[in-house]
Amino acid sequence: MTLGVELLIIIPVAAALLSLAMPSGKTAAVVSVACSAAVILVSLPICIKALGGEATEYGLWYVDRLSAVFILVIGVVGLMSAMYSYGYLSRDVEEKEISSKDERQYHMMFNLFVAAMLSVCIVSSMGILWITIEITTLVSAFLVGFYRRNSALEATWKYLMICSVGITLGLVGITLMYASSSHVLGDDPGALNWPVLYEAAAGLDPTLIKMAFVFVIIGFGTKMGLVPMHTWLPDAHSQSPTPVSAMLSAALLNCALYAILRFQMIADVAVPGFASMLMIGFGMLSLAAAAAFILISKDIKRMLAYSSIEHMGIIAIGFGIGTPLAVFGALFHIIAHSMTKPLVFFSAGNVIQGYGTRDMDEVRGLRKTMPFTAFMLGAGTLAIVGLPPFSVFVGEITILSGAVSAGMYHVAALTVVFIVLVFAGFTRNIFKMMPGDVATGAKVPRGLSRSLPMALLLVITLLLGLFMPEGVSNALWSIADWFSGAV
Amino acid sequence: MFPVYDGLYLSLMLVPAVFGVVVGAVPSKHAKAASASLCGWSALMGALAYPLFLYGGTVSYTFPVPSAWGPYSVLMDDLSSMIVSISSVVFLAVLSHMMRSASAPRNGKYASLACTLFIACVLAMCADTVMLLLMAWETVTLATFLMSLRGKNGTAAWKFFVIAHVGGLMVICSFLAMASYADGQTLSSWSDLSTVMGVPASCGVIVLLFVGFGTKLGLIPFHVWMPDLYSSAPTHTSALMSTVSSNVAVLVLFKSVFGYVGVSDEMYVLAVILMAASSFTAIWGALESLVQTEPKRILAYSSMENMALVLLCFSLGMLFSDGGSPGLITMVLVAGLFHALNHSVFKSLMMLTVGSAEDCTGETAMERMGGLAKLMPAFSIVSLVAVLSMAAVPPFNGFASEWLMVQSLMGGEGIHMTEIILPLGVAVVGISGMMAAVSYARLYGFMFLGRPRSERRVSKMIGASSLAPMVLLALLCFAMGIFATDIMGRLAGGIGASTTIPSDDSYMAHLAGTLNVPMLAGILLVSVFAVSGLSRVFRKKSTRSPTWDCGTPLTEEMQYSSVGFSQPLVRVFHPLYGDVMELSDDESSKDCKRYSIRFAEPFAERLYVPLSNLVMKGAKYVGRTQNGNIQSYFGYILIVLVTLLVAVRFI
Amino acid sequence: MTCVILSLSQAALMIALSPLFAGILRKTKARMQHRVGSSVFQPYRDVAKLFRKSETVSKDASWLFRFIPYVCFGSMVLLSLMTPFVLADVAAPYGDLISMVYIFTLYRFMMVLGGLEGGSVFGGMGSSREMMMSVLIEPSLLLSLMALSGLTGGSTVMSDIPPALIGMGVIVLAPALVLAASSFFITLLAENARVPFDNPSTHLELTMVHEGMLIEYSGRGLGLMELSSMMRIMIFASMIGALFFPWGIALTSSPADLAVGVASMLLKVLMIMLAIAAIESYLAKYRLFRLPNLLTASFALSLLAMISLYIL
Amino acid sequence: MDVVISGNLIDLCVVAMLLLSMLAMTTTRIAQLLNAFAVQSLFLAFLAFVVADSTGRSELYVLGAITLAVKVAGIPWAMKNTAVRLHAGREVDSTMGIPGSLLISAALIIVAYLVTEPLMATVDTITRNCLAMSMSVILIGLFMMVTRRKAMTEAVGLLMMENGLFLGIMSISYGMPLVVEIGIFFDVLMVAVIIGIFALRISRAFDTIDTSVLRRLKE
Repeated sequence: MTLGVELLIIIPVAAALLSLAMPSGKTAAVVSVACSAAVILVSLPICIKALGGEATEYGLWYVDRLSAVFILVIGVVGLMSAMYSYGYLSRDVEEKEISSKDERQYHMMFNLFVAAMLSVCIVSSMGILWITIEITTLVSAFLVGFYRRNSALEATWKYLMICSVGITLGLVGITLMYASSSHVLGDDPGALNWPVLYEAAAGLDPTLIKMAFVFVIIGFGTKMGLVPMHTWLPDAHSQSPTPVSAMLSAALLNCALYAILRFQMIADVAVPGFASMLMIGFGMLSLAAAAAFILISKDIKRMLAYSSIEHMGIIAIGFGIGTPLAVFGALFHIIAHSMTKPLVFFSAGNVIQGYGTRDMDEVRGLRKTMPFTAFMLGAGTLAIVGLPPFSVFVGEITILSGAVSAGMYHVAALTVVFIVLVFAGFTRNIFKMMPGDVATGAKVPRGLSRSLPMALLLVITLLLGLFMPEGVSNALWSIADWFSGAV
Repeated sequence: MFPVYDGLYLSLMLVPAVFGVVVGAVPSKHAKAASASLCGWSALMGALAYPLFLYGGTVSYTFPVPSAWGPYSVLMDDLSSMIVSISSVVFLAVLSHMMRSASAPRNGKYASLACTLFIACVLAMCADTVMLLLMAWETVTLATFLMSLRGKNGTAAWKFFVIAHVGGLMVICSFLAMASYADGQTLSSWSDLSTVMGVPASCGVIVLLFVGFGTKLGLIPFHVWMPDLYSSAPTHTSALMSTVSSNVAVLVLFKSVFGYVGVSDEMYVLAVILMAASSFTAIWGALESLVQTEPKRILAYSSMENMALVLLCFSLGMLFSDGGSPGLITMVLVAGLFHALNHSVFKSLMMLTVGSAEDCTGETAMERMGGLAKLMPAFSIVSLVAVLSMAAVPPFNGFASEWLMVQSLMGGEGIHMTEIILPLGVAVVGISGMMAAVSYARLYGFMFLGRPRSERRVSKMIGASSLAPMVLLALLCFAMGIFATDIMGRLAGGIGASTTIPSDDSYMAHLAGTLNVPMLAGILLVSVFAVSGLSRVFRKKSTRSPTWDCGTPLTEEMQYSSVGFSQPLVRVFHPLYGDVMELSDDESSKDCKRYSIRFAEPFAERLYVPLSNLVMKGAKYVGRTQNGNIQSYFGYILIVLVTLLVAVRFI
Repeated sequence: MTCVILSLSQAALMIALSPLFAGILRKTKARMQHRVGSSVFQPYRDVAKLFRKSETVSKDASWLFRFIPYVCFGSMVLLSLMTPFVLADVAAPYGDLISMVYIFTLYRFMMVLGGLEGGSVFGGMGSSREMMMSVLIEPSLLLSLMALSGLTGGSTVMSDIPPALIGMGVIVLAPALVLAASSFFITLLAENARVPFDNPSTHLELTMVHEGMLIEYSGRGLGLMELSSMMRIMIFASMIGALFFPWGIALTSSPADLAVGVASMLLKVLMIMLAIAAIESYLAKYRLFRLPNLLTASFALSLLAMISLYIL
Repeated sequence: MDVVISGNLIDLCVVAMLLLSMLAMTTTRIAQLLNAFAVQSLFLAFLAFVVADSTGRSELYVLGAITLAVKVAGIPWAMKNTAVRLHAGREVDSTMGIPGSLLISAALIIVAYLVTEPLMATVDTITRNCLAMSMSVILIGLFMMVTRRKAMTEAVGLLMMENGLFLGIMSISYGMPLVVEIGIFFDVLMVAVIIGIFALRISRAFDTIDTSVLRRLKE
């Protein structure tokens, strides 16, 4: 039965065109919100079916359990960012920073971005997967450079160039993999389709796969923000409009991760242990460097970007460990991070618009100036650094637990050390902004379109941390078992 | 108990507090009162835990909603319910003092956080699944951190937060390690994992547990946050932090080390190391408390000292497991747990005392208080009880537990290789106990006795509503001293139930004949009141006159100063203090210089400052890689690519 | 019942005799210094006189100031009920070495608070010095008692110790016991403010410790404090006599035993007083900051006692 | 075509591409650089035709044709135009001297040979010898991006990397499925266009396309 996977692309693309045709920026924003909501609605039956263990596969499309998780995450993050964009951009329009036409263009690109990211998760061929990932870069480049300030242009330039280099290297990896699969499968046009590759994985040539995976992890790792290929990330995150930063951090990085995971699953069968080693290595490096960067950052959005690097590192470690427990933790951590990071970005966005600066040393008296934002920022900070009862805590300790029970004590110990450093830097920087008198001249942003997504995200991350319905847990476990080859 | 009632009891205890969390967040004038009363109700219910246990046995309940790691369940056994009860009473007292205290934050959020803390503490003490325990324990840290934020004390609170988080992660790791060996997440099914884990792994876990919980209890060198935070946080936060959350740490540490991991006789060396660490902590706490000038800082170091004694007892328990009789092990563990309980009662009383005194005088420095006993006799009596209990003076509770500590140290003779260690242990308990007593005498003497030491007069007297909870705690100090042997017996029973140490009553039976607090108290009281009664009957004239002044009128400042008071001891232990002599210009006169001595915490100056400098230096070094030059960024990619390719080729 | 009566009467005897021994001490000291000295009964007269006199209380002192003498006296009464004096096993249900140490702490603690009452500089100074000494005394006191209890099988009940030591015979005059006893003797001197730790007969501002704390007391309060301190030295002396060298103490309550017990105990206490007098005559008071050396020596002695207990 | 002849032709093309990469490293003028790139692309297109002819995979003709249109003609022409319009200057700014660049390029070629050597055995296409060459072209392209300062030269480096990549695709698998291949190609085109757009924006904003001014975002 076909469930209309195409709709996941058609709806946002249509919405993109529609939002360009809208009379005002605000109506375009409504279109974006409606589009994201529709995407979630459409994806639900597909994802539920996929999570139940039944993959959807026809034409170009392939949706299985793993993709379902990412589709849902992108859907939710997209919806929240669309809502937040409404208030955020109208404030920019009020302050004459951008025009109403810009706002419409923004929403067009926003919807295209959503479409591109969704398409990453639903295509079958690894070659097309590469194309879609490249498209996400191209579309988001316009969003990153949306404010045509010099610094934004600089960030976009770096983003484009570095990611293009990365993605080119990724394609080398795909080529090498294709070489080995066509060796086994002959001249099959489906030789790049993931299910086919996965079936044939055991027969693939180990040397080729090793080399392919090196290229893949460097190539897509650039996009995912693994150190030392992460260099574009803080620039792009800090210069783009806040809702876009949230999207980049909580959805786009996941897309690249998704691609790596697909390859890792193949590589794990073909060359057991090799991909894991690289994942742990890069994960640890990312975690370490992110910890250092967080300790010295002054710009709030750059700090959040480094925090994304940190979490991507933790997730990579989780998948690298590869036991069902660790993979379960990593999957959970993907969700947890994606539900928490936008919350922090949005509250940071309020601070930035309210105080007119991104420099954390210049922000004081947040608790009295913007009580709601301060509360959300505080809660989000506690959540993102991994304190209970928020979900990131559960993800982190599950991954740690995976490391410990796999006997990788050194991995666990190092992870803990860096988590502590991140914790120290992050909380110091954020809580320094809280006390003090009401800041004069701060223009407190208000509005339901800002507070609602923040409140929703807080509730989601809280509930995810506290409770997990058996259905969700079973679905995640089944992915974990499948991923780690335990089935 | 019947399952239905278990659930009912737990919901009667926890649900009001959950509502309290929500209610406190409502922006309303009555939010604080409403939230605090809900929390009070919960604490009242919590206080019933032990009576209910005696009536109906273990309370166990599984929450209807599961976590990511399976169900949340709660098991309130013998030991947990006893500690929950006492902690709840303490909580209740602190809470009711908070309602009227002038210095307590007025908004509802504080009460809301108190509710959170209560829930977290109770759940941590009776968690039966790993996830619940870890979550609750970390939430305790979180709630105390948020409760301690006040004004500009961000740095102190942050230090606490980071150090506690380090500890929290250590605890988490140790539990994860245990979980990887145990089958299942249910804590009550874990026992004697050391047989599965092997000695090195279980030693590692025990070290992690000691250090992890030690960060909260002030184990050296993780104690640096304590003085700053205690002195800058709201009184009630410090009170709850040093009592209730310490109880949680002690209980969970105890259960994990002696129940879940189980101690085996190969851990001799580890036990000695832990003993040394906790002894050093105890002496350090006592030493540093002598030079502090703020009552709350004294209390911080005193908490450190007391908790170190508890840890000392636990490490002795490990030591004794190598050849000691089960009775002896039980006794020393009872001493530790009992001391923790006692500490929570007398320390909360003392914290409230200090808080009330600060409210009344508006001063935070001991140097500027004084003469409160004459103004508020009832207050001074209650506080005297606290001070006497802390100084381990009979017949109050601190005496009973320190007595048991010394007794078990003395009784441990003849065990493998302990000839030198035990006497040193006795010396540690003796010297740190006495030093602590000195510093409490100083605390009480300079706060309550003598003439007021500043021109500022006491602005308001302590109210009955503030005094009432303190009276309750004072009575508890007395009662726990009088009924010490009974409580020890119950604790011994609890220890038998939650560990694998075989229960052995021989020592306890012997004890009942030796430690006879009621008898001591009786004789003491009879003789004191008989003599004072007699002297009332044969009353002589009594006149009031000024203190002998050698002919010069005495002013406020012409009294012995608190710094001078401890100076002889400081001189004796001089090499250990990190005191710095500073020479500065005197503002009042150009030609004069002013000498002052600053007591800097050496661990902060010599360990933490260099460490953080090192970390920041490293971070800046790493930060330089992000130099803004896109060419370098391409370079990183090229280098990584080539390196990995070559590595894959040749390895 | 006889036990209770005997116990009460031996405590009464101790209380009654303590001024006498204080008088003997003073008299001996005077004779050694070639003075005539006052009568051995002078302390009785002093105390009686103080009880009769009216009291002057500082304006700055609180209720605690008047209360402290009673507590100090009460704790000494309690201790004299606990200590074996003539008969070994009267105090069984509560007479415990560790409790004893802590009751001494109570006494000292109260006295120190008394010194701080009234806001007098002398009081503060006395308290401060007293506290320094007590910190240094405490470990050696505990350790010497630990050695004692270790020697007799680990019991800390006081009435268990004399029979155990006597049962072991003379071989028990082992190094451990001698070392522990000498350490204990040093703590006796320190605890009771004797030379070289303190000079009980001076009121020089810069040197006094014990007297400094009492400086604001007068009349009945002072009388009680003086009496308590005489009782304290008596208790210490009888601890040495009954616990470290118990030979002669009555193990049963037969009249013959009791007679021997009384005689031997009085003799032992007398010997100790003479020894103190001798020391006080031949030594000068140490400088305050030389005292730690002496107390460390005492600590070392008690530690040696512990070690020799196991090694020798 | 005869297999031997086609094999020789392929080898010739590949070697020429590598040589052009080296040549690009030595150029000091933008025009020369663009010419080198265009000629390299020309060889790539030719290679595609040869492979298509010898293996009978007709989709490779399409690919070759597109390469010819876009990379040989379109992009170099557009870039030359832009360079003139932007007064970008004729010099190629390099952070490293020519001898150094050449030495490192040579080292990269050796690395490429070393790492691809075990792969030779596993691939059984007639073009498999090209693998090392394509890897070299990729690495040199990346190295060019490391050493060159101007936005345009960086873009050329990227495009040369892609040439190497296409060479690799052909050398080990005769090309991917057509859908993928065409998609990839248009993607690359899009990248070029968008990079061009942003290069324009940058040159307007900063009055230069020297990327060394783009260094303000850093820690």
